[in-house]
Amino acid sequence: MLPEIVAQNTSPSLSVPWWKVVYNFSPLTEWIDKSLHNAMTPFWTTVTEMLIIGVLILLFYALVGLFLVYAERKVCAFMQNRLGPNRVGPFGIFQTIADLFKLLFKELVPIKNADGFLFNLAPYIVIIASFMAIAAIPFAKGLHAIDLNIGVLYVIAVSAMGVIGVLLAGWSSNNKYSLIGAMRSGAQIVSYELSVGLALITIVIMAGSMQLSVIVEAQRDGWFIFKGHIPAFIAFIVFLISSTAETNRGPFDLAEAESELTAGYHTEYSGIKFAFFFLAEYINMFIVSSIAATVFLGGWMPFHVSHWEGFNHIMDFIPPFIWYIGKTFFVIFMMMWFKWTFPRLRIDQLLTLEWKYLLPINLVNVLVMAFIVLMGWHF
Amino acid sequence: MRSIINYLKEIILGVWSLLKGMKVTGSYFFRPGTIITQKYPSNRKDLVMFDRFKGEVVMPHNEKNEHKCTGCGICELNCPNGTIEIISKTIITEDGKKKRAIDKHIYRLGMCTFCALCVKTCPSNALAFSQKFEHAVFNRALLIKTLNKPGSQLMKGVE
Amino acid sequence: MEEKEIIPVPDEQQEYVINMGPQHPSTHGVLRLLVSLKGEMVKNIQPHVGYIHSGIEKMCESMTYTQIIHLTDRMDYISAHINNEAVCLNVEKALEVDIPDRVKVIRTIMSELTRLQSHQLWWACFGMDLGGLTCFFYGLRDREKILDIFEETCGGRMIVSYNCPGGLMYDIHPNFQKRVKDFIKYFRKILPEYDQLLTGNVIFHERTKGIGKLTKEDAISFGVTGPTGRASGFSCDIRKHEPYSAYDRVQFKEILFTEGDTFHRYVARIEEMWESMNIIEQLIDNIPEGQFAVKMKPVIKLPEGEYYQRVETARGELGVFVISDGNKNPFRVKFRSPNFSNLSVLNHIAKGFKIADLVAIGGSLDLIIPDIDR
Amino acid sequence: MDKIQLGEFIKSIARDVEIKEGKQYLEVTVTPSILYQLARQLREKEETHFDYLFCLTGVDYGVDLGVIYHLRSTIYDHVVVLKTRTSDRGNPLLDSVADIWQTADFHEREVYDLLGIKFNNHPDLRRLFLDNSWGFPLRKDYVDDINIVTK
Repeated sequence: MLPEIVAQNTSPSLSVPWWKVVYNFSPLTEWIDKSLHNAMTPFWTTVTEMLIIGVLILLFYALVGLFLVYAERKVCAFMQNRLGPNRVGPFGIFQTIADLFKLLFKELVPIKNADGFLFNLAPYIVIIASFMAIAAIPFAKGLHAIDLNIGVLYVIAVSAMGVIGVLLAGWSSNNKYSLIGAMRSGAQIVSYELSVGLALITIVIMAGSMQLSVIVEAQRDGWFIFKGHIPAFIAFIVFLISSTAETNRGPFDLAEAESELTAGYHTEYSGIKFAFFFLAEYINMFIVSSIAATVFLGGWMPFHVSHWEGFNHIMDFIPPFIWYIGKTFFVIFMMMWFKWTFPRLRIDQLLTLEWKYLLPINLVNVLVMAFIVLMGWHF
Repeated sequence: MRSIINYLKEIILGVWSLLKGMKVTGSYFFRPGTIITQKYPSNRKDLVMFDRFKGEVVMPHNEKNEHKCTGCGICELNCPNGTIEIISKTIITEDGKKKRAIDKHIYRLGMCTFCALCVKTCPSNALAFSQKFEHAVFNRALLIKTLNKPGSQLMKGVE
Repeated sequence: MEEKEIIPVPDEQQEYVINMGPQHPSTHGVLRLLVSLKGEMVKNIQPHVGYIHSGIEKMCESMTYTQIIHLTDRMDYISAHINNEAVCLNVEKALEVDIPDRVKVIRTIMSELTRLQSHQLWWACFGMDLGGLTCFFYGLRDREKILDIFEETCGGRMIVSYNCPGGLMYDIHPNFQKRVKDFIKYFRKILPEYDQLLTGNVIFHERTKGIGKLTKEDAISFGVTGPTGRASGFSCDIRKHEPYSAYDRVQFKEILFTEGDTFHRYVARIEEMWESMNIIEQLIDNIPEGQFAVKMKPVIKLPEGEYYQRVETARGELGVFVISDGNKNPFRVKFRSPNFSNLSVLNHIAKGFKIADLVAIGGSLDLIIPDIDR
Repeated sequence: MDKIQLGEFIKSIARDVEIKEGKQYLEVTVTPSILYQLARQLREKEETHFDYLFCLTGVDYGVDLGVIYHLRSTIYDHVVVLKTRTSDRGNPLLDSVADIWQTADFHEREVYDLLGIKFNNHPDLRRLFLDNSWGFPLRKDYVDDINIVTK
């Protein structure tokens, strides 16, 4: 069943308007793939494709990271009656680039009695975990690095790997604050991974597939958050909360809790190693937001209201990539809003929230969703 | 049953209280008019300090380069932390009398706590506060200032 | 310090000791807490103070009374005006000077404004201690308005130096009344927003309710005063018990709670802000005409004896104890600072709670470190 | 109780006390040996109930070293000042009242730190502000050529 859907959607029919053809990236990627195959052996084709994708993702990664840091600073500044960065470039847009250069040139302070190998390894693990997750995200039709048939599972699994880096960083720094931060982070991710998974499973039940492209296609006639009645909405809220926790962002930023542990697990890091942690935090935020956008808000699918043909046409005209980015940034904005409004939770309350509230709600929610799907009550 | 209702009530009230908080921050986010940041170095021109602002101690001179300081040393006595040092000299007035007068009124800005005791206790109102507030210099020695201008004299009629 | 030999310690005695401070974001200055942990649980706290011990009491012994006033600014720098007032009141009491009504009323208004701005700063920092960074900016935004009032009248923002024995340094600025009234009008609108952002928040409730309980008996025994003591039910408002300046002619409530936990220490301060605004509103339109200072002798000599003056600063009871031997310098000055006693209770109430609670409790005690060290 | 009643009450429970009506408060001078007993009685007796030690001051009188205790009752709102002094400058030793009023713990440490008065039975008598090699700065004979600058 699955390959049929994919095949059906990748072949553009003539009745589709031109922009829909243009907005479909699969002919382009297929053409690149074909011409590479003509030029060299399959092995070298794969290598070249990997390189191209790697470089593109790296660029995208850096750009998104820089932009998100800037966006966060501006958003929090406006919420706090401030202007935020406003010196470097117009409206301070080059502020993060200046910060990047500052971090690049900063001294990497060696730590006495630290476990040197693990200390240096930790930032890479954190950044690789987020780097791997980005590969599976569909940015637009036909525009993703790899369309795994277990995409959802893959993203959950890979993004949870980051905690190993956090634990290593805390343990190897030879700093007591770092260790407490790392331990907190471990407990936190282990718990909240559960909620993230269950919230996504609610939608997987509805979509009938774990493949992200299929999930997006299934939302052509309505986003899952609208299609799935209340359970989908609850799942969305739960996902929002638990993914905020999973990315170690406020109000769940216990691992780095500034007022308690100074900087938590990355207290001892400086320069580019610190920048890796910093960047990974924002990219993780981007990844969980794009998962939320893909699974709940229809990914790159435009917003449609049934029977409003004119409105739907206008919506179709907006490129899918813009839709995707817009939805992602909406979720990111929500997460920033949380962070800059709420006080931080305590570690036991954090676990209480997960095990006493989110998990039971989630389990009931999954059941309800399964029932709804079974009875065919969804739209 | 009751416990389930309480459980749900707890959740709904909790979420409601969180939404109230988000309303506050959100309302400020969408009202950029409430921003209070001042772009300091670029707004220097229209940055006016209050007229009583205690920037630094100065000795006002008139256009004839005259001040009112008689060199009595009361400010030096009153200063809690030895900011002011007065070096006096003896001059001979027109009618041939020997008289104590100020040679140097040394003011160490780096030590001053701006308590205004010197200004308040000066019997001839020779000292005042200026509104200047940018005192940063690259050399600590520059913070030691001589308040009376070179060649200045005591104003006529001030004893 | 010589290095110690490492001796193996049995498991149950092992402690995970962390140094909170002297440079730590939530100790509000250079306070060092030696915290023994078991997991996240706080087992014991040893406060180490003295990092900014400036010997104010020793310095006072070689200074005149007029000069001492300007040292007290540096103790509790957030409620500097009230400290100044304490010394002035003590000197005036010793000399039996009759102070004009105008001075009394202005001093009271200024004290209450100081209390307001101190509580605003505390609210800002307390929010930040709990992780809500936005509170910090809202608190400081509103505090700036009071500091502007101070700057216009006194010339200083935090360290106002507005008192002198016998009255005030200068008269109030012509704009003073209007500005204060504008501020009260503005702040009455803003203060409910504080409640929406923090007081009602469910996370905040979870973080503060039942945390760091201090009973009334312990509060009295530890000498914990101010809003911290009153949240435990210790009626210790000097403004009520020994009214000074113009506090005997205004109507206000003494905020008393019995729970004594972090949440009620918080609420006590929020309520005090409302009360301060009430006091200011009662006085601001009725500032009597008259002199702003009594003419004093240039060199003030207190008659031989001991003088004690208590005032209510934003953090509790400040006592100024002067022993005079009849000279122009005091023989001995002791400042009974509120934070010193409030700090001593920290170990007692924070034991058994988590690190995050320690930060919350420390924030709710509202410690100002120079006041502890003096 | 007012000052006179208080004075008479104190006379009735302790001998060797010198009672003076100060300008503000009732001042009671006692010898170090009976200080602890008197303090305990003042705290525990229902009639006085001095449960709040609001100030503890160490004083160097030039020859003697002394400590002044300001006590207040939160129920009756009366105040008494206890004074004691010792002439032993080398090893001044007084009884600690830290088990009567817990606030005395820190205050006595401060007095020990700045004046060098030691307190018997104090739970944790360490220096508070200064390090161990420092002298006792609030003593009148304290000299410090580096840190004290005089004009």
